[in-house]
Amino acid sequence: MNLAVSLGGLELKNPIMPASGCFGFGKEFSQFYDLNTLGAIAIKAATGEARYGNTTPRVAETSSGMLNAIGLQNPGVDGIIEHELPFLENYETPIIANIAGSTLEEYVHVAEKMAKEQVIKALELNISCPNVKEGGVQFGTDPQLAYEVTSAVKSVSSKPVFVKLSPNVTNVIQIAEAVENAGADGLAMINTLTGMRLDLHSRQPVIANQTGGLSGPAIKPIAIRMIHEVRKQTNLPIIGMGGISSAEDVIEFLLAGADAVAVGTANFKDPFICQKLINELPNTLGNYQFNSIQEVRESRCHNPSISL
Amino acid sequence: MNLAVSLGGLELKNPIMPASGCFGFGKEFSQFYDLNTLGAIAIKAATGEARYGNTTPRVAETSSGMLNAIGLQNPGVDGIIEHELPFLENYETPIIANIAGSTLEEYVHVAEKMAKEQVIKALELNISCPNVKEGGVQFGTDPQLAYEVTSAVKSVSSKPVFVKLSPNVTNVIQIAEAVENAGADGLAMINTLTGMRLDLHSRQPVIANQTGGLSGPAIKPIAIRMIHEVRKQTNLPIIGMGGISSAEDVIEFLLAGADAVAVGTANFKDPFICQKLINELPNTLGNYQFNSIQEVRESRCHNPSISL
Amino acid sequence: MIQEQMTVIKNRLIALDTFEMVLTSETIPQRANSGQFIHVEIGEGNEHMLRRPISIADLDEEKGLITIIYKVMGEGTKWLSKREEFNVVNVLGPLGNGFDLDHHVGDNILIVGGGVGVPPLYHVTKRLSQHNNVTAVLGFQSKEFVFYEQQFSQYATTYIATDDGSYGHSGIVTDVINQFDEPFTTFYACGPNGMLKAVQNQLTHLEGYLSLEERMGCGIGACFACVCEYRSKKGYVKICQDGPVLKASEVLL
Amino acid sequence: MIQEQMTVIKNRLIALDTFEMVLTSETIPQRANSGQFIHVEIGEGNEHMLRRPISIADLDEEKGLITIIYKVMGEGTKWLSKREEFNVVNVLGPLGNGFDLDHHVGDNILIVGGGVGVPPLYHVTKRLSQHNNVTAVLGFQSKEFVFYEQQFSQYATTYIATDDGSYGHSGIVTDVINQFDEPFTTFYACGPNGMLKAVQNQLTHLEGYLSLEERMGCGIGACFACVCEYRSKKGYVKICQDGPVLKASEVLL
Ligand SMILES: Cc1cc2nc3c(=O)[nH]c(=O)nc-3n(C[C@H](O)[C@H](O)[C@H](O)COP(=O)(O)OP(=O)(O)OC[C@H]3O[C@@H](n4cnc5c(N)ncnc54)[C@H](O)[C@@H]3O)c2cc1C
Ligand SMILES: Cc1cc2nc3c(=O)[nH]c(=O)nc-3n(C[C@H](O)[C@H](O)[C@H](O)COP(=O)(O)OP(=O)(O)OC[C@H]3O[C@@H](n4cnc5c(N)ncnc54)[C@H](O)[C@@H]3O)c2cc1C
Ligand SMILES: Cc1cc2nc3c(=O)[nH]c(=O)nc-3n(C[C@H](O)[C@H](O)[C@H](O)COP(=O)(O)O)c2cc1C
Ligand SMILES: Cc1cc2nc3c(=O)[nH]c(=O)nc-3n(C[C@H](O)[C@H](O)[C@H](O)COP(=O)(O)O)c2cc1C
Ligand code: FES
Ligand code: FES
Repeated sequence: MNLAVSLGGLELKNPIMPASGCFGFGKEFSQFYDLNTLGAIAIKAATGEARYGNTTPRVAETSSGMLNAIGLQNPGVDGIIEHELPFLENYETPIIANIAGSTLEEYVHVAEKMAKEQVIKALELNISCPNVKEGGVQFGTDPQLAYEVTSAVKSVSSKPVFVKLSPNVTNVIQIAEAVENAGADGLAMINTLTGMRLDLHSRQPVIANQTGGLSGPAIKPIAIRMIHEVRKQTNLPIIGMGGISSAEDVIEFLLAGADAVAVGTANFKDPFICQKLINELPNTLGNYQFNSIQEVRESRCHNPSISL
Repeated sequence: MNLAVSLGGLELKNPIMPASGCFGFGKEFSQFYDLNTLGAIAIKAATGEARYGNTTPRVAETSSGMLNAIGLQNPGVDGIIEHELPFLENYETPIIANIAGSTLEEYVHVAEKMAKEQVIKALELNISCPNVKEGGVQFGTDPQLAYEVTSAVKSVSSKPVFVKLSPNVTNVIQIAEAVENAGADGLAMINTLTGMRLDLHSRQPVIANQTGGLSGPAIKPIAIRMIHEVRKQTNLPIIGMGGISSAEDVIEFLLAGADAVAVGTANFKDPFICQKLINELPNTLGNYQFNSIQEVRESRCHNPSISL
Repeated sequence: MIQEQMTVIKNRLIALDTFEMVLTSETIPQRANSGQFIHVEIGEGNEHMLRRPISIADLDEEKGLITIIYKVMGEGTKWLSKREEFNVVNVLGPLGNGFDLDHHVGDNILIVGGGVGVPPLYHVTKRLSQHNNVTAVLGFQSKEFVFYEQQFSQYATTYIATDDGSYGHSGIVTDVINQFDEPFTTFYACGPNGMLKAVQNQLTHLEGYLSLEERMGCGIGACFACVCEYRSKKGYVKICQDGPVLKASEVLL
Repeated sequence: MIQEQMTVIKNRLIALDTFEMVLTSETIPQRANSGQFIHVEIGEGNEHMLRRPISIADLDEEKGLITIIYKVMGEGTKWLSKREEFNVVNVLGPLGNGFDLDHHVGDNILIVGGGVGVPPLYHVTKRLSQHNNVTAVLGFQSKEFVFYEQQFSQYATTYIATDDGSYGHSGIVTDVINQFDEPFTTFYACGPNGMLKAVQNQLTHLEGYLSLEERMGCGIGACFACVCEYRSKKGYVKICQDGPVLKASEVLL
């Protein structure tokens, strides 16, 4: 079965990619399988300067999920370009650069540099990281700021720009509309929900940063709902994510309105998961009487062009 | 160990109660254990007239949680007063009436009638039901409307009014502040998060209402985070809920800032859960070196009177 | 109704994807009525917050055993299918009302079952056959799914129908019923909604009973998840508490 | 590193809350180095999304076995403690770097372990003892928690300390170390951070190694969950990949 999907300007041989922050810059997972099998790779967030992230502990387990507050640790855009991208040039899989920042200027600076790299095929604008005070989350919860950062980044990027939306909002459609108006080429949704766990022995938050981002199967119903909501309003390509761990989940996201999907937390439970999903997808589609990815898209009950 | 807690004007012999909507009007669970053992009982939402609720299916399972879209089915405030409250008069456990409506007038009407009933010891204003178009959710996401409905209900109720907050908002503190300013005697948090599941065979939402409210352990980290956030800003009593299924969870909620807790979804897995938690709480407190509920409250790292 | 840790005595495949499980129970065999169901906890830990409703297919009061028959549909029934002898399963039951069978003596009774709607009818058939003449019509998708034909044959004149004609009569249960000209006193039916609707329409002249299915939360009448429309009581019939057995003439499917 | 379904051969209580588990492994015994760890999947289904890191305590290359020793702390280790013979556990490993031991010949080596930090040091001690003189100081909370004293004694002069004095020396490991006047060449330590800090401060004159613990996500270096501060590389040392064994002089605890 042909699994290829087209996300606006971005062509993927299949709709499955690892989610940003859960796959580093690919090197570690290349020990497990050939990265060329992946539809794309969303690499760890890049900021203007190197960041050292939050104090540890940075992760905690929750029921069917986890909290993380890594705090955007990364070697900075120049460090990534110099030390991490060369390895990825060995692969033909499109690389999506995740862009973070504290200020509009930082976003623009990082985006501009990344967009110039040949190996980078699209940008994912992370306006939704809940784990650092200066992490851009304000850009993801205010439609006006979301508009501004998106259009500023668009103006410096020749590559498609996907804006990654925060689920920690009253009205996700509003933000989606704002970034679409600003020229976004696509959406990525959802980032993590802000959560917390307390340790009863220490009586303190388990995560040093106090709060962390909730991800994993626990949040899947929220992701499906938000993608479904946004798909009613827009024809923009959507990279769906939030709790995917099976080929059935992939189809559920496609049916909800996603055009491709990203897998985050599940990589920690099973480092082979992305490859496994790619292998299982054709048969699983068949089990539900789908003959192609396109058929899944067409059986959405609510494509905007059809019903709304 | 003395487990009694005081929630403003409401005295409970222990901090554990079943959550509204998960315990009907108590009768069914009275077959399992003596309802007098409970700290309180939050009964199913009441509306002005009888409501027949949504089409079925109304529930779906999700990882460590569930979706529900009952749609506020209930016999109406008069029906409840006539047919359901008399049974509850056999018990000394304080009954909390959950009040819902589509309009401000309906809230006021239901609250006024309920507050007059002797067996009702407090009201819980449900401004956060995500499952009916006219379910009052707009009152829970807009601070101004939340203010208005709370002060209107306060003006007709001689009983303490707890306002039940929606987690489907960008800024829960804002809503908490609004209802506090409107005179709320306490808060209940959190209600369910709006979610969705799609059935791959039918290609339709599993729940007839399309979306449903996500509850259960999956959402616990979000509940803990929101209670922790709100506790930093207010001294109002908080009834905490969202995924509680163990005595450790109860203590985690108390530590986050709750003064009592409600248990919802877990009643479906184990109908004895509330009684079990009440029995286990003293030993579990002891395991973590707490000698009383008060000690848990005092070891919060962020009581507003102390740190903020 | 009670919560009990039941020990698995047997769990065997009896047809494609279909298992028969025998469980020890201290109280249910004595208390349960044909047509009632149990609510089964799934898995360890908190991944599965909802129990699964499964009908009681048979009871053995003497040995303290109950039998359930279930088809593997999703995660819950898959988990059940992996239980082995001596594993323990947490069960709530017996739940719901049952079939009221005691007043039948010398009657001509029609039993109509479809797929996983067949199990609750087994005990009904067994009991009714003591003092009545019972005819059972059981429908399945295809030959591989057929189960309990022999067991039913001990107590009732039994007809099997398969949708694809791979076994027994070709077609659906109503096709078989059409061919009868016996005058039945009543009927008891359980199966997919489509089948129940067809039976309801076909047998309007009889006062009969349907056993319904719906997704459940509590299983005991407290959460309003499992309602069904009922002619005489708008929107207020709960399948878990007022059902699963309801009067055919009252149910709006 | 590889993902393997390992069969439980043994899982027995060896001290209060402490279990020794032996697992079959086709590849790890040949590849692993002392000090490396495995990352163990917990439970069925999706309730537990994070694996649990557990050190390799011993290897048997011939029989294809590895031994781990773990203390029941929370849900994951509780689940592990309930595995029985022939159950299967999904393991990722061997992970992290190990202790570089090969250059030691005729050295005087100090091993310092605390609680569940003791296990990885067992294989280290066994290997070092072949060509060196090894002294092991093992600290536990109290008598009931002591394990592997005999096993260590086969390979090293072994001292046990308990915090409450209920067994061996009363006090903490550094109290015992204070009493030595042998000139050690190096030391290898693993245990709670408090202990490691004390050892680090006490033995500044020696070039030694610490094995660290931190909450982990991926366990392979991809998620930046498990970093530790390192004098020469600010913020960039990952315990799962660059550690868990790190130079004592470099680590900022
Ligand atoms: C009163 C009653 C008696 C039943 N008796 C039997 C029986 O004897 N044998 C048998 O094989 N099946 C029976 N069923 C159907 C059985 O409950 C479902 O097949 C089962 O719950 C599916 O669970 P799952 O986890 O395998 O599937 P999933 O689809 O993974 O289940 C997901 C959720 O949906 C619910 N669900 C899915 N299908 C149904 C359904 N048809 N009815 C109710 N809930 C459903 C599940 O309980 C669970 O909460 C009965 C249902 C009811 C209501
Ligand atoms: C490299 C390394 C080697 C280890 N070797 C051993 C060993 O040989 N024997 C042993 O008993 N323990 C060892 N530990 C500690 C062990 O990983 C934890 O005790 C275990 O993860 C607790 O899991 P739990 O589910 O029982 O506890 P919970 O507290 O329920 O765990 C919740 C989460 O926190 C994590 N966590 C809790 N405590 C720790 C900890 N101390 N270190 C890392 N993660 C933690 C868990 O992995 C899990 O993700 C090691 C840790 C590391 C990092
Ligand atoms: C450990 C960890 C680190 C993450 N880092 C990033 C990041 O750097 N940038 C980003 O946009 N999202 C980041 N995310 C969010 C994921 O990309 C994804 O949106 C989210 O985890 C939901 O998907 P999942 O449930 O499959 O994990 C991170 C998630 C985790 C668990
Ligand atoms: C089936 C069901 C019905 C509910 N009905 C109501 C309701 O009528 N009024 C209300 O305020 N909350 C209602 N809730 C929300 C719960 O009271 C509670 O806030 C929520 O489920 C979170 O707690 P939990 O995770 O313990 O279930 C309902 C929840 C469920 C699962
Ligand atoms: S399942 Fe709760 S009322 Fe029927
Ligand atoms: S656990 Fe992911 S980098 Fe160490």
